[in-house]
Amino acid sequence: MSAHLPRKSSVALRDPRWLRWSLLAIALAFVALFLVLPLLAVFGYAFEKGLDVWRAAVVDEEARAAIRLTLLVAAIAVPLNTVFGVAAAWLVTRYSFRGKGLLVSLIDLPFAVSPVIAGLIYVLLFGKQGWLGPWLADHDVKIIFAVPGIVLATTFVTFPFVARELIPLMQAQGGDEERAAITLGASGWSMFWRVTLPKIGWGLLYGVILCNARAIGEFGAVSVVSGHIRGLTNTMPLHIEVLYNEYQRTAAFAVASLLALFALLTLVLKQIVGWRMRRIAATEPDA
Amino acid sequence: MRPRWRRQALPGFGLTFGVCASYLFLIVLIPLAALALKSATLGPAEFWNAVASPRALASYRVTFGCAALAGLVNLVLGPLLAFVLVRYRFPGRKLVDALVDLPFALPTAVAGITLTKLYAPNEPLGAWLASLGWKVAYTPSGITVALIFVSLPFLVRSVQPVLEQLDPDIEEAAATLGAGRLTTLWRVVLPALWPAILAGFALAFARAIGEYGSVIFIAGNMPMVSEIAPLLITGKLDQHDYAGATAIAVVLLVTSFVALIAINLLQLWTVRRRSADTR
Amino acid sequence: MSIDVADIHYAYGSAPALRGIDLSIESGELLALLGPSGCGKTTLLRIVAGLEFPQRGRVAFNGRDVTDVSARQRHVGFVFQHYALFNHLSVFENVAFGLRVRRWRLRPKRDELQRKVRDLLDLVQLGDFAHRLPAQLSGGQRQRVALARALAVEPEILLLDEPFGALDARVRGDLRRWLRGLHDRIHVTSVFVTHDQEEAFELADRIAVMNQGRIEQLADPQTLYTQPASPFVCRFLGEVNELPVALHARWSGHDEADVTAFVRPHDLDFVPAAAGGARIESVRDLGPTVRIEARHPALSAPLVAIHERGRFGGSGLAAGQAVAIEARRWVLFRGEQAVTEA
Amino acid sequence: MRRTIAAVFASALFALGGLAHADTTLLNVSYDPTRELYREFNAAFAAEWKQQSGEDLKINQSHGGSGKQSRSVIDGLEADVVTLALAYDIDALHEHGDLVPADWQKRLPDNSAPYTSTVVFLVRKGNPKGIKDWDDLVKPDVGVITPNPKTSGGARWNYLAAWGYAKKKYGGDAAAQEFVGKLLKNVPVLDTGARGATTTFVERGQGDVLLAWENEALLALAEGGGKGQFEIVVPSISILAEPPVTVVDKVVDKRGTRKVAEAYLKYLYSPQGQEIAAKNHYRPRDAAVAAKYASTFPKVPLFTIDEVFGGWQNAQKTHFADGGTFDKIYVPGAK
Repeated sequence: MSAHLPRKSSVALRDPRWLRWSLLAIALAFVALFLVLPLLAVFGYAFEKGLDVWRAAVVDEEARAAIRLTLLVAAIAVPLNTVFGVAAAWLVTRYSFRGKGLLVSLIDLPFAVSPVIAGLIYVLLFGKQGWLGPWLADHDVKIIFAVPGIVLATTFVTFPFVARELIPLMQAQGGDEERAAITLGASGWSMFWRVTLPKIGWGLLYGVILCNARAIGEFGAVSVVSGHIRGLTNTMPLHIEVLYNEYQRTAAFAVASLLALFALLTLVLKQIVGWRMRRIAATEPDA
Repeated sequence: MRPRWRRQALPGFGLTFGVCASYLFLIVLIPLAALALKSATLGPAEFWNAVASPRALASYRVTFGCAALAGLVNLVLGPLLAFVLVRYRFPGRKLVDALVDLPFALPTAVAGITLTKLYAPNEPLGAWLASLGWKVAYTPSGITVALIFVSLPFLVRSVQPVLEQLDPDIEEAAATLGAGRLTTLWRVVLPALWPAILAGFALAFARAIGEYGSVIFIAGNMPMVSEIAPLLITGKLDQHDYAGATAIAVVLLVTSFVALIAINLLQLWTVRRRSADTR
Repeated sequence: MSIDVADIHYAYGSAPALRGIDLSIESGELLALLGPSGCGKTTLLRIVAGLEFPQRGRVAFNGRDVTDVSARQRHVGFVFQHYALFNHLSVFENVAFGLRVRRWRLRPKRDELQRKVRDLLDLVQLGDFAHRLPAQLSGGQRQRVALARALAVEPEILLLDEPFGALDARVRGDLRRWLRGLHDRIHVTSVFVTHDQEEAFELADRIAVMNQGRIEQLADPQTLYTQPASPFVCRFLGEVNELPVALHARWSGHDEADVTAFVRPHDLDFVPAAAGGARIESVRDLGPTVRIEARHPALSAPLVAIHERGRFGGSGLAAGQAVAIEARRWVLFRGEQAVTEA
Repeated sequence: MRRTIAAVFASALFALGGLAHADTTLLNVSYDPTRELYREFNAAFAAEWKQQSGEDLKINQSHGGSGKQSRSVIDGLEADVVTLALAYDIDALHEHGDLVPADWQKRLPDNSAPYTSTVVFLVRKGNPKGIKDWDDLVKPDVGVITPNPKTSGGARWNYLAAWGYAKKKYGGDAAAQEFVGKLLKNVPVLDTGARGATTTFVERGQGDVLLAWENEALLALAEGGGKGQFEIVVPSISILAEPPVTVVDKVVDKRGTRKVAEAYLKYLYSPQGQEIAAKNHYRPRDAAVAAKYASTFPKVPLFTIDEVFGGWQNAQKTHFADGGTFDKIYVPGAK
C-alpha cells in the first residue's frame, strides 16, 4: 500500500488562486445545499413546536414499538450478514475455484435490485398467493406481514455490505499471515481468531456499521412486506410515513430526527474506524 | 484416484463454501427465481403489454431520465468535490468529508420527507424557487433532486481513492512540459479519473433506478409525468396484478444488472490497462 | 530430514507451472532453487511446505510420504517473502505463536515458553526488541523475526521464499552471510528460493536451476558454473558470448556447423590482428576491471571481454582496432545438448 | 464491544417477547381516512368488551390505500375485520382467496356500511376561483386534486360522483365521459391514496379544489396543516359513499376470534359507535345520532352506485379495469 500524498510543497501542483477558490466555492455550495441543509432541516422541523412535542412523539407507544422492532430487525439481519460476509470474503479471496466470478456477481446482486422488488420477491414466495404461501398457512407460519418477513427483506437489502467491505481489504492483505499460522501448526479456528480476525477487525467493523445503518433505515422493501400494523409491524421509517400521512408532521420529523441522529452517529463511527484503518495501513510494512 | 488437486492449503473451504452457497440460495436465489417464474407465467404478448404500456414507458422515462440526470449532475460535481477534498486543505474539510456519506447513513424515508418539505412551494426555499418559475417538489425536478442526494456518495467515493493514489509525478511532468494548471487538470488528471468516474456513475445510476423511499414523497406520483417505475410496481401490486408488477420488476432488474455488469467490465478493463502500463 | 520430490506436476488453471519435477535434498543440506520469475520455483517450495497441492507427483520427508499431509501437520518452517508477520502481535508474541497454538498437552509451560522465545530472539540478535510491534522494525529485523518465528516450532525443514528479496543491497549481503553462519550452526535442512545467482552461489551447498517448470540442472555452484548442462543455465548464470562455428572452430577443435561455443567475458581475449574479422568498438574502464566490446559482422550482439586491470595494461587495445577472437575456456552446445569434450 | 452486543441481543429478545405476548388481539385492516375514527372507536370498544367479558382486548390497526389493503389481506395479512372504502375491495377477498362468502354484504344492516359519506369540494379560503358546483371543476384554469382511481377507493367514488352528475345533467354516458375527461385534464397530481391527495392539497398547496370525502374534508378543516384556510363547498348533487365492513371468516375461524370480531362490527351500529363515527365526520346511519349532528352534515341529494352504475362489479369493470374508460379518457400530462 503506497499512498502518494500530494506533495503540498510542489509548486507545480499548486492551482491558481482563482481556480482554487472557485472550485472550493462550488464544492462547498453543493455540500451546503444538498447535504447540510436537509440535515439541519430534519432537526429544525423536529423541534419546530418545541421540546415537549418532540418528546411526546418519541415516547409515544407506537413510536417505541417501532423503535423496538427496528432494533430487533437490525439485531437479527446484521449478525447474519456479518457471518455471511466474513465467510464469503474468505472464500472469494483465499481460494480459486470454478464459478467464483459468478459468486461475486451474486453477492453484488442485491445492490442492483430495487428495494420494492426485494419486497415483491418475498411476497411472491411467501404470500398467500405465492409458492410457499398455502403450505405456510397450513402450518401456521407467518412470514409476510410479520417480523420474519421484515427481517428477510432487510437481510436481502443489506446482504452485500459486509462482504463488499471485506473482499477488497482481504484481497489487498493477502493470505500469507494465515498460511504462516498454518505452517506454525495453528488449527483453522485458531488461525481465524488469532490472525484473521485481528487483521480484518476494523474493516469488519466498518462493514457492520454500514450494514447496520442501512438495515435500520430500509424503507421500500420493508414497506411492501410489513402490512403496516401499528405497534406491531411498523418500523421506524414506516412509522414516519404513517405520521407524515396523518398530519402529524412535527411528530414525523421528531422520529426522523432520531434516525438522523443515528445517521450522524454512524458517520462519526465510520470516520473513526476509517481513520484507524488508514493508520494501520500506513504502519504496515510495504508489500 | 483421489481428487487431490482440489485440496486447499488454507482451511475452511468447505465451511465457507457451504455457508455462502446455502445463504445465497435462501436469501437471494430462491426469491429471485420466484420472480423469474412469475414473470414467465405471462405469455410474450402479455409481458410486452405490461412492460410497454404507455404508462410503463412513461415511468421508465421518468425513472431512467431522472436517474441519468442526477448521475450527470453528480458526474460533474462529485469528482469536483472529491478533488477539493483530496487536494485542498480548508477548515472543516474532515467534516465535509464525513458528511459525504450522509445519504448512505440517513434512512431514505427521512431524506424523502425532509427534501419534500424543503422544496414544497409553501416553504421558503420551494416558494423562492417557484417564484423563479422552477417548481421542484412534485415534479420530475424533485425526483432528480432526491436522486442527486441519494447517489452523491457513489461518485465522490469512487473517485476519491484514485485521486489519492494518483502519482503527483505525472502532474509535475506535465508542468515541466509547459502545460498550464488547467490544461494539466483537464488532460492529465481527468483522463486518469475517467474509469473511476464511470464506475461511480454506473453504481449511482443502478442505485437511482431502484430508489423508492426518498423519491415517493417528493415525486407527486402523477402517472405519465412524475411516476417512477418502482411506484408503478407497487401500484400494480395494489391492483392484484402480480404478473404485471413482476414484468416491470424484470425490466428494472435487467437494466440495473446491465449497469452493474458494465461496472465490472470497466474495472476489469482498468485493471488490465493499468497492469499493462506498469509492465 | 531429507526431502524427496518425485514427478511433480502443477498447473494454475490451464497454465502449467511445474512439469515433472524430481528432486532429492539431503538432510542438513542448504539448497537453492534458482531461476527467472515465473519458472515455478516458488510453487515448488510451497508444494514442499504443503501450501499448494500438486496435480500429480509425490513429496516425501525422510522417505515418509507427506503428499496428502496438510501444511499444519508437515511441521516445516516457512519464511515468507514479505515475512507475513502478525502485525497486531509483538515480536515476542510472533515468535511464541507456534508454541501457543499447540494442543494443550504439547503446549510448553509459561517459563519454558519464555525461555525458548528469548533464546530464539537472542539467536537472531533481536533480544532487545521483544516488545516492539513489527511495524517498528527495519526490513532486516523483520526478516529475522520471521526466521525466529519459523524456527520456534523446531522444524526439521526450513523453507525460505526469496528471503532477501525485499531488502536493500547492503542489508541483503550482511544477512546472507549471517544466515549461512546460522545454518552451519543448526544444520536444519533448508531450501530457499531466489532469482539472484550471486545469492545462490554464496549461500547454497547445491543449486537447482529451474526454467519453465523444469529443473535444468542440479549441482554444486562450481559445477554449475564450469559445466552448465544447457545454454539456459549458461546464460542465466551471467554474461556470456555465444560464438558460431566460424568463430570458434580455430581454437575449439569442433567444426560441426550446429555447435555453438559459450565463452564468459573473463575467458575471452581480443588479439590485435589485421584480418581478425572483429573490430573493437569501445573500451571502458570499470575500476578493477576493463570492459572491451567488439563487433563482428557475423554477429548481431557485440562480443564482450572483461579483463582485470593488470592484464589489460599490456594488451594495448583501443577503439577501432581490428582484432582476432581467442578464448581460454569455453563450453560447447549443439542445440540444447552439451557437447562433451572427447 | 462484547457487552454492547449482548445488550443489543437482550433488548432484541425482550422486544420479541413483547411482541409475542398479548391477550386477545384483533386486527382491523382499514383504509386511509379512517385512522382517527378507529383510534377512538377501538379504545371505546376495548373498554366495552372488558366490561362484557372481562377480557383484555388489544386492537391493532393497519391503514393504507383501500385496494392495497385488500391485496395485503389476500396475501396473508391476518385481518380479523376489514373496514374498507368500497365493496369491490371486499369482493376481491371472496374472489382471490375465498376469505369471505359471496354474500358478505348481506350479513350486516345497511349493506354492511355502518356509516356513510359523500363527495364534497374543499377549496381555499374565500373560494378565490368561485367554485360552486361540478361544472366549475372543468373550467380551464382550475386545478383539481383527486387521487388515482386505479389505486384509491376514495378516488373511485370521486370519479363516479362526477360521472353520475354529468350523466344526470347532460343525459347519457357519452356526455358524462366527455365531462369527466375534461375534469381529469385539470388534475395536476394524481396521488395513490385519498390521504396523499389531501396532503397534496392542504400541505403542499397544490390545486384550487380537492375532491374529497366529506369526512376527510371536515378533518382537514379541523386538523389539517392550516386551520381556517379552507372552506367546504357542497355540490348540488353527489354520490352516497358506503364504506363497508366485514369479518374475515377464514381468519377469525382460524384464530378463534369470530365472537369478538362480530361484536366489534356490531358495536359500530350501536349509538356509541354511531356517535364516534359522527364525531369523526362520517354520516351516521342511526337516525337519532344523525339528528344530533344535522348541522355538520348538510342535506344533499345523493345517488347510489346501484342506481347509476348497476353495482360495484359493473362500475369496476367498465371504468377502472385495465383498458377501461378511465384508461381511455385519462391522458396525463396533456394540457
